[in-house]
Amino acid sequence: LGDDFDGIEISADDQIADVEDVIQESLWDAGLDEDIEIRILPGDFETDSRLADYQSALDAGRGSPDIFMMDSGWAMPFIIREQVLNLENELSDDTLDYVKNDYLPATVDTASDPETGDLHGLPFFPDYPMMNYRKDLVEEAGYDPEGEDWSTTPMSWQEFAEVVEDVWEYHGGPDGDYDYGFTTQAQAYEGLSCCTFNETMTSFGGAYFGDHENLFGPTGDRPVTVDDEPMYETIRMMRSFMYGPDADDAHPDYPQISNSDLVEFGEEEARGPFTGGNAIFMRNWPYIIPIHADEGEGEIGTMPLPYGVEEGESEYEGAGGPSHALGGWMLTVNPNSDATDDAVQVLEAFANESVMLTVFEEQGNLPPDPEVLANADPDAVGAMGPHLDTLAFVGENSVPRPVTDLWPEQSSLIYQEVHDAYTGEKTPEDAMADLQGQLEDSEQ
Amino acid sequence: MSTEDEHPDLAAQQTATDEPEIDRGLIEGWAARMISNPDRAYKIAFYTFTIAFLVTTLFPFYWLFMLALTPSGQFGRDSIILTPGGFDPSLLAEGDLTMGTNPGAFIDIFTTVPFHRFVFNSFLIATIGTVLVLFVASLAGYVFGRLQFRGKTPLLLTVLIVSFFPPAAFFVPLNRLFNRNFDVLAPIIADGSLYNHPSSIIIPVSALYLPLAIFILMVFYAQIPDGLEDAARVEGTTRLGALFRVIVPLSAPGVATAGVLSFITIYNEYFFSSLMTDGRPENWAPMLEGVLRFQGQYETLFNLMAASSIVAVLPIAILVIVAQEKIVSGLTQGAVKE
Amino acid sequence: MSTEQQSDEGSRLLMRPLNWLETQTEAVYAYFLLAPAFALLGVVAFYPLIQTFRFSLLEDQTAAAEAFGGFVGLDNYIAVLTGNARVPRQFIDITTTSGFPFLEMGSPFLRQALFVTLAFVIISVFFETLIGFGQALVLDKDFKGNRWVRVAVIIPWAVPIVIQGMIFFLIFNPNVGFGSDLMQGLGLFGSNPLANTRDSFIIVTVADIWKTAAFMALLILAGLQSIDRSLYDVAKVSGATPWQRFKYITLPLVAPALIVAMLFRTMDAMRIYGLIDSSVGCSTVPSMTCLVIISLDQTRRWATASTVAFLTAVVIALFVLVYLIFLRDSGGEL
Amino acid sequence: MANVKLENITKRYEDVTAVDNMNLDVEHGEFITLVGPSGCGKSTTMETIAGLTLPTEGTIEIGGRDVTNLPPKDRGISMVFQNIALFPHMDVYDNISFGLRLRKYDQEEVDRRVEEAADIVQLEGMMDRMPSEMSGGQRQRVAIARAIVRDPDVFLMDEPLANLDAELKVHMRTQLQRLHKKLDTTIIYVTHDQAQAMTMSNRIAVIDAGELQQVAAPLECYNNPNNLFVAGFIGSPAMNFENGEITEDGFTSKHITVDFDPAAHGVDVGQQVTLGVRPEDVHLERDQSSAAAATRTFNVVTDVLEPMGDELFVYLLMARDVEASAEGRGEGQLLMNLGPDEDIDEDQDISVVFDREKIHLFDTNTGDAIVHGLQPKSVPEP
Amino acid sequence: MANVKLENITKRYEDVTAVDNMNLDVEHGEFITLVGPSGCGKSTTMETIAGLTLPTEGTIEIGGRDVTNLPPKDRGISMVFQNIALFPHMDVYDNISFGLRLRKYDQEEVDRRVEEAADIVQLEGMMDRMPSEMSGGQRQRVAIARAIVRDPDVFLMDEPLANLDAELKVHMRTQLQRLHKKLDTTIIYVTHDQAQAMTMSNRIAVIDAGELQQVAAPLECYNNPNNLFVAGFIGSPAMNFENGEITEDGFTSKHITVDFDPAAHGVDVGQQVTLGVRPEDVHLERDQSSAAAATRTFNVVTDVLEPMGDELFVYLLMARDVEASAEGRGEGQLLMNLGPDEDIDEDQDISVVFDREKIHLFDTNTGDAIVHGLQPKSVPEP
Ligand SMILES: Nc1ncnc2c1ncn2[C@@H]1O[C@H](COP(=O)(O)OP(=O)(O)OP(=O)(O)O)[C@@H](O)[C@H]1O
Ligand SMILES: Nc1ncnc2c1ncn2[C@@H]1O[C@H](COP(=O)(O)OP(=O)(O)OP(=O)(O)O)[C@@H](O)[C@H]1O
Ligand SMILES: [Mg+2]
Ligand SMILES: [Mg+2]
Repeated sequence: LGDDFDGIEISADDQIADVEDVIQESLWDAGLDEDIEIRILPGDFETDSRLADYQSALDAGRGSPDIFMMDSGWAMPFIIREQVLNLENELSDDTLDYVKNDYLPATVDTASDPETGDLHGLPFFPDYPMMNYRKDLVEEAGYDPEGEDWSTTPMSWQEFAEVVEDVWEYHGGPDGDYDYGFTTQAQAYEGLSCCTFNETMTSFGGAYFGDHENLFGPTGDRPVTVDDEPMYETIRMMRSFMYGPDADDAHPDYPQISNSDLVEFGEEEARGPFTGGNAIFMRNWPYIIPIHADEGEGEIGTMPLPYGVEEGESEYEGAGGPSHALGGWMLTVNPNSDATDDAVQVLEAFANESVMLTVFEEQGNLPPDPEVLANADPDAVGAMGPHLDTLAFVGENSVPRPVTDLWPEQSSLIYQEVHDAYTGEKTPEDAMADLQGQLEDSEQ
Repeated sequence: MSTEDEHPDLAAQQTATDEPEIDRGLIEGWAARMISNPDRAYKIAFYTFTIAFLVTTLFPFYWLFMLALTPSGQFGRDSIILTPGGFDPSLLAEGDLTMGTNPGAFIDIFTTVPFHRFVFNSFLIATIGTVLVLFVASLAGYVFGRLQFRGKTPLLLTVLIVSFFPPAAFFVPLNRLFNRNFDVLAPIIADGSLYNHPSSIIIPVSALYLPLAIFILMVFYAQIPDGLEDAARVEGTTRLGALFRVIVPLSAPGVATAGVLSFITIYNEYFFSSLMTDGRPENWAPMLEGVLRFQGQYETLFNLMAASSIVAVLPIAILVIVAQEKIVSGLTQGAVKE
Repeated sequence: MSTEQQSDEGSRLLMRPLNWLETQTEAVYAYFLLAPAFALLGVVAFYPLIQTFRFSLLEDQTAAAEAFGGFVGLDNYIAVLTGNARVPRQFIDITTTSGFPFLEMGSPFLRQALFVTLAFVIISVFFETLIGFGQALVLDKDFKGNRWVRVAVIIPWAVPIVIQGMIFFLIFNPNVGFGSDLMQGLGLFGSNPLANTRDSFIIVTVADIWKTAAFMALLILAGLQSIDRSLYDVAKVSGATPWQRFKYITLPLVAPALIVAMLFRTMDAMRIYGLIDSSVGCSTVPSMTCLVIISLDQTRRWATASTVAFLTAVVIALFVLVYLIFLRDSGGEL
Repeated sequence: MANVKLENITKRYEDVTAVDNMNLDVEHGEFITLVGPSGCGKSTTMETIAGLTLPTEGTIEIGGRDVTNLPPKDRGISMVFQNIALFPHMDVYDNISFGLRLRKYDQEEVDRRVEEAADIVQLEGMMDRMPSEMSGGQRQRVAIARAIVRDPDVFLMDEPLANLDAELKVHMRTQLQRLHKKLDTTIIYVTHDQAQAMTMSNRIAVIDAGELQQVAAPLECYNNPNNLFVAGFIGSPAMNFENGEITEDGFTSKHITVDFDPAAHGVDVGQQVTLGVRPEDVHLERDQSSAAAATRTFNVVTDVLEPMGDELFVYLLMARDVEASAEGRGEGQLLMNLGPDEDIDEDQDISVVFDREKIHLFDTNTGDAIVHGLQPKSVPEP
Repeated sequence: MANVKLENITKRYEDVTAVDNMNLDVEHGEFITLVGPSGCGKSTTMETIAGLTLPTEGTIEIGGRDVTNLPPKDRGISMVFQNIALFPHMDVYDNISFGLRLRKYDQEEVDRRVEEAADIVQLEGMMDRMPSEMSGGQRQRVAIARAIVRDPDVFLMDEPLANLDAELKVHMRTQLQRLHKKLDTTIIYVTHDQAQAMTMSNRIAVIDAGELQQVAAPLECYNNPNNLFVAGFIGSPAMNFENGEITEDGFTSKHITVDFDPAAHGVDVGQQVTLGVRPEDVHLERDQSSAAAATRTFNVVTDVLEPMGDELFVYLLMARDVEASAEGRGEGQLLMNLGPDEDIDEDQDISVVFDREKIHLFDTNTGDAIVHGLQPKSVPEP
C-alpha cells in the first residue's frame, strides 16, 4: 500500500491540508513549474508534538517531508544547528530581497541565523494577539468604541481595567450573566512565557534579557533581567485581576475583572466563555474571529493590547508601550530531501502576494508582508474584514519571543515560576529571584 | 460437579416468606432479616458493589457521550453534568428531535477526516501485533513456565528489564534505526526504510509489550497439570504441538487476557506510531492520530474528539465481548486426578 | 516400524526441525524457543538500551546538529541526582542542612519527580489492586447480565490515555466540567485544582485508578478462572467459610497472576507520563518520565533524557526486587 | 445422633437423570456402601448429601435436621473425593490439617491428629512433599487422611481405596473399620471393590441408573438378591443366568432342565423365568457331595480356564455347538469356580451339577426375584 | 517386532530413587504387568518407557531401537494414565480421536475407529459430553478408548480399570485381552487388582521400592515366590507367615512345629526361617483330605469371620493368649479361607492342618525363598 507520490511534501497542519488544492492552484498561478505538485501533510496536532516529530525526522536524516512548517517559537534551534537548509544561496535574489525588505521584520528575524543573518526559513504567516471585546455589551454600558477609536488606540492597563470593571459591573458583575469580565491565558505553558507574560511585562518596560537586540542571543553573553520591578508589577496586576486588589501580593490599584480560573486557561479555555457569551473581554489570537462569526454570541470588537508604561519609558531598548507577542509560522526546507531544488521553487512561489491573499482568505492566516494586509479588500476577506486596522496596528507593535537554542528549557522555567507567582505559591519577588538564578544557570 | 449455584436463593425465599413483618418498622425488619439471614445480606452487598463499580466505571463514559452531543458553541456556557451542553427538552415540542444537542458529531468525524480508515489501520496493526506477541510470548512463556534449565532466572530478569525503561528511552536509537535505509528491504518496502510502514509500529510496540505477555502466559502455562501435556505427547504431538493444542487452549483465560491487553495497548499506541508515520491514513497512521486531528493548534473540537473516542472504543468493546467467553472459561476443572 | 500413517512429504520436511528439537536437552530446547523473543527484544530493546546508556555518558549539545558532545562519564548522573540538571523540575532536590533532620527539600515534595512518582505508585497500585480484586470477584460470579457488567468494567482500560486525560481534564475544567465545583463544594479541593499540585496529583491518581483497576481486574479474573473448582468443593466440605475459601484457596492460587499484575502495574505506574501530560500537565505533577520526555522533546537534552531514563530504571529495579521475592515465596516460577 | 435420611431425592442434569427419586435411611453409626455400575449416580448422591450439589427435588436430613439448604460446612460431614482433589499449593501436612486449621485447633492438637492420620494411611515422613511429587496411591492416601483427621458425624468416601495395592487396601479397610467403631460415626462409602463392600458394610445400597435396587446386608444381597440386576451385579465373577420357561416339571431351557414343583414355588406354568446360579454353586459331578442338594447332572464342555492362584475359574459351554461369546458370558455359557489345583483342561467333556438350594429364579420380564433356593422335591427322583 | 528392553534404568528424584537399576526384557506381543506397593515406582517406570521422563541412567530399547532420547511420539506407544488426564476442553469424541487427527487420518477412518473404541469401552452415545460432565468411571473409559483407538506397537496402561465396577472390569479385561491378541501388540500394564494381574498377564513383574523382585508367569509368582516380599505381596488375602527356627526335626516356632528333614530341604539347623502358607492351604481338620499332604493338626481359636459371599475368611489365633492385633495379621495370627456355607462361629476352638506341599520356607534375614513345598517325610510319622 505504499504510495509513490513524487512531488513535494509539506508537513503542515490539518487545516492547511484541507485547502491543499486551492494552495496548489495559487502556487501554479504564481508561477510554480506545473510539473511540481505539492502535497500537504496534516502533521501533528500540537506544536510540541510537531517539534518532537521534526526533531526526530531531522535527527534520523529522513528525507521526507521536503518542507516543514515550523513554529517561529521553536524554529530557531534548528536554524542555529544548521539542520534546515540555508536559503541564502538557494532562493533567487528577487525573493531574498522581497523577504528581507518587505516582510514584517520580526518574522524575518525569527527565520534567520542570528550570527550570520542568513535566511533559513520563509515566513509563512505571522500571528499576533488582539484584545477582543463584546462590542454590544460595551455599548450597552455606555461606551463608544468606534467613536473613541479603540481599534487603533491602545489604552493603559489601568484604563483598560477600569473600563472592564465598569462594563462588567453594568452587566451584573461576577454574580451577573457574565462570569468573566476579562479572560486571558495564564496556564503554566509555553504561551505564558512566550506570549501573555512576555507582552504584558514588556508593556510594563520589562525584558527577559535586557535590550531587545539580545532576544536571539548570544546566549551566555547577555544579562538576565527578570528579577525586576516591571515583572513584579505585571504579576501583581494579574493577581488583582484574578483575586482582587486585597489579595496577597495583589496590586491595590487594579480592580478584580476576572477570577482565578485564568491560571488554568490556555487559548481555548479563554475562548470558550467568550464565544459562549460568558465573558466580555478577551486577549486572544485572530483565529477566534471566524469562529466567533460562526457560532459566537453578540458582536465582536477588537483593539490593541493595553500597555503598562509609555514607549521609551523602559530601561531596556525596545520595551515599554503596547506589545503584542509575535507568533507565526515559517517554511523551511529539509536538507535531506532528494528534491531540495523543487522545494526551494515552492518557497519562491509562496513569496507571492496572491498566494498570501489566498491563504488569508481561506484560512484567516495573516500575510507576512504587511502591505498585502494593508491593500486587502475588507469585503473579500470575510470575517477578518472589520479587524484589518487593528491587525495592522498590532503587527507594527509586535515583540518577538526570545528564541535561542536554550529557549525551550528557559521557557518552561519561566512559565513555572510565573505561574507559581500567579497562583500565590510564591511571592513575586521570590519567584523572580528564583527565576533569575535558574536563567543565569542555563545561560552558562 | 457443583457450581456456585449455592442455596442462598432457596434459603432466602423461605425465610423471607415466613418472617412476620406486620409489626416491625421497615428498616428494623430489614436489619433483622439481614442478621437472621447472612446470605441475603451477602447478596445485597454483592449487588451494591456491582452497581457501585458500574457507576464509577461508566460515568466518565456517559459524560464523554454527553460531551460528544454538545454542540461546539456550547462549551463553557454551562458545565456538562448529566445532560449535554445546550440540552433543552422544551425544544422537542418545537419539533427539534435533537433537543439542542448535536448527534451530528458522530457523522462529522467521518466526513471531516476519514476516521474509519484510521480505525481500520489501528485495528489491523493491533491484530497483527497481537498475534505476533501471543506467538512469541507463548514460546517464551512456555519455556519460563514449564521448563527447568540453567540460566532461567537471569534470562527472565533480562526480559523484565525492558519494562524498567520509559518507552522514550528507546526512542532515539530506534528512530535512527528505523529511518535508516536498508538496501535489503528496498525490494519489499518502497524506499527501503520502515518509515510509514506498519511494521515500524508493530515491531517496537510488540517488543515493548512482550515482557508483560511473557509473564502472564508464564504464570498460566505453569498451572496446567503436567499430566495433560504428557498425554498429548504420548498421543503424538511434539512438545510444541502440546503447547498449542493443549496448554494454550487450557490457559484460555490467561491467553485471552494477554491477547486483549496486548490488542488494546497496540490499538491505542501513539508514541511510536506518531513518529513512525507521517500522519496520513494511507500511510498507516493510527486511530489516535485521527482523534487528535480534532485538536488543532488553538481550537479543540472536544465534541468531535469525544465522539471519535467513543467510536474508537467500540471495536475494543466488541473484542472484549467476544474474548470474554475465553477469559471466563474455567476449563481445567477435574482435568486430572490429584 | 510404526504402523501409523505417515503425514505427507511437505509437513514431514516441516517436522524435521521440530523433531530435531524434541531430542535436544531441556536447555537447548529452552534456548531455541526463547530465540524469537530475544531476537525481537534484542533489536527493539537491548540494542537501543545500550545506545541510550552510551548517550547518558556523553555531553548534551543543544546548539549543533549532533545532539551529543564528548564523553563526560557520570557527570549527567551527578547533575540529575544533585538537583542541578537542566530540567524545569528536578529528579530529586534535597539539600543537606546542619540542623535536624539534616535534609531539606530543595523544592516541594510533589515537585520532585522521584517523590511524586513514588507517592503516585504506592497510592494508585494499592487502590487499583483492591478495586481490581473486588471487580474480579464480582465478575467471576455467575449472575444475569454478568457479561455486560464484564464489558463495562473492562472498558475504561480500552480508552486511549490521551482521551482519558482529556476526560479528566475537561471534568475539572472550570468552563466545561463540574468536577471543580463539586470538589470545592465538598471542601476537598481548592479553587483551581488543575493548577494546584496537590489537587492535580489527586486527579491524576484517581484517573489512573479509574482506568487501570480494569487491568488488574482482568488479570485477576483470568487467575480466578484458572482455579480448579473442585478444590472449592473440598474446602467447603472441610468447613471453610467463604472468607476462608478466599484466604486459603483463592488467594494463594491466584497469587502468581496477582503478583504479575501488580508487578507490571507498578512498573507502568512508575513510568506514568501520558495521563499527566494530557490532563494536568507535567509542570504541575512532574513524574520521572515527564522529565525524560521534556528533555527529549522540548529541550533536546538527550543525554539528560537518557540519564533520567536510566535512573528511572534503577528505581523500578529496586521495587521489582521486592516483587520477585514475593513471587518466589508465592510459589511462582522463578 | 447422625442418621442420614434421603427423601425422594432426584438430581437431573440437562439430559441425564443422575439420581432418580431416591429414599434412603442410614442409621446412626451405620456403615453403608453404595454400589452400582459406572455412571449410575453414586458420586452424585454423595455430592447431594455433602451439599455440593442441590438436589432437583427432595430433602435431606442429617441427625434429624433438615439440611437440604445448609452449606456443606454446617452439615458435619467430611468427604474423600473420587477425583482426590488435593490442594496443589499445599504440602501433605497442610493438605491434611486444612480442616483443623480452619477450625482453629491449637497447634499441638493439630500436630497430634495429623500424625495419627498420617500413621493410619502410612504416610509418615512425607509431610512436606507437594502433591505433584507423589505417586497416585500416595495422593489418594493424603486425601483419606484429610477426611479422617477431623471427627465429623458423617463420613462420605467415594472410592477411597481405588489406587491402593492389595495389601494396603486390606490395611486401610481394617483401619477404616476401627475408626468407624472408635468414632461411632456414620459412614457412607462408594466402592467398586466387592471385597470392600462385602466386608466393611453393615448394609449395601445397590443403585442402577439412579434408582435404588436393594438396600440390605451384604450377604442378604448376595444370597437373596431382589432382582436380576442385583443378582448380576453383586458377586464377582457374576452369577450365571439361563433364560427358560416353567413347565409342569419345573424349569426348561434350551440346554438344561431343573425339576421342581411350580406351584410350591409360586410360578405359573408357561411363565418366562431366568434361572440364576453362582459360579461357586456349580460343582463337578464327582464333588456333588459338597452341594447341599444337587440337581441332575449336566454334560458340558470346558472352554477357557482362568487360574487365579487361589482359585480357578472355568468357563463352560453347555453344549458343543454353543458359540463362545467373547463379550462376557452369553446364552449357554456357564462359569464355575474350582480349587486352584483341580486337574482340568480346556475343551474337555465334564459333568456338573448345581446346588438346588442356591438356585434363584427371576421373572424374566420384570426382573424381580421369585424364589431363592429350590425346595426339596415333593416326589423323590427316581 | 516391538519388544521393550530396559537396561539399568534408574530414576532419581531429589530425595527418592523411584526406579533403581531396573533390567526388564519384554518380548514382542507379551502382556506384562507391573505390580508393587503404592509408590514403588510403577508409574515412573511407565513414564520412562513412554519418554515422558528421562531416566537418570540406563537405556531403553523398543523394537530393537534405542529410544532413550526419542520423544514420546516417535516411540510407537500409547498410554492410559493413572490420573486419567483427559483434555478438559475437548468432548469425548475429540479426546478419543486426538491422536488420529494429529496423524491426519481421513475423517471416515477416524469415525470408524472412534466408534469401535467407544463400543469396546461401552461409551456409545456419549460422544459429545465434556469430561466435566462425566462420572469417574466414564472418564476412565474415555482414557482407555483414547489409548486403544490407535494401533501402536506398545500399550502402556497404568491402572486403567481402577474406577470401574466389577462387571465392567471383567468386560474390559476380556476386551483388552482380545485386543492384545488381535493387534499382536506388547502391553505393559500396571494394576493393583490381583485378579487382573493373574488373569491377563503372561508375566508379572513385582517391584518393591524401585527394585525388581521377580519377573515370572503369574502362577509361578504365586506358587514359587522368589522371596518374602513377593510371597506376601502376591495373593489376596496375603500369605500367612510364621517366624521360627530350624531344628533337627524341622521347623519350630512359638506356636507350631512342622517336621521335615532339614538337610533334604537345604536348610541348616539353627537357621532363622519364616514359614509361609496361603489361607487356602490351611484346611479344617475334618477336610484334611483336600490337602495333598496334611501336616499335623494345630489347635487354634477362631477370631473374626469375614463372609464374602462366595467364600468365608476366618481369622485364627494360634493360641488363646495371642493378642489379636488389629493391624493386619501379627505374630501368631493366621487366616484361612473356607467355603461360604461352612458352619463356624467366632471364638470357637477348632483344629486345622496345613498342606505340606504348599508350605514355603524363607530365610528370615535375607528374605530369599529356600523351599516351596515340603518333601514327603523320609521317616513316616507314627
Ligand atoms: N516429581 C516427583 N518428585 C519427587 N518424587 C516423586 C515425583 N514423582 C514421584 N515421586 C516419588 O517416586 C516414587 C515412585 O512414584 P510412582 O509414581 O512411580 O509410584 P507408583 O508405583 O506408581 O505408585 P502408585 O501405585 O501409588 O501409583 C514415590 O515415592 C513418589 O513419591
Ligand atoms: N455435571 C454434569 N453434567 C451432566 N451430566 C453429569 C454431570 N455430572 C455427572 N453427570 C452424569 O450423571 C450420571 C451419574 O454420575 P455419577 O458421577 O454420580 O456416577 P457414579 O455412579 O459416581 O459413576 P462412577 O462409578 O463412574 O464414578 C452419569 O451418567 C454422568 O455422566
Ligand atoms: Mg463416581
Ligand atoms: Mg502410579
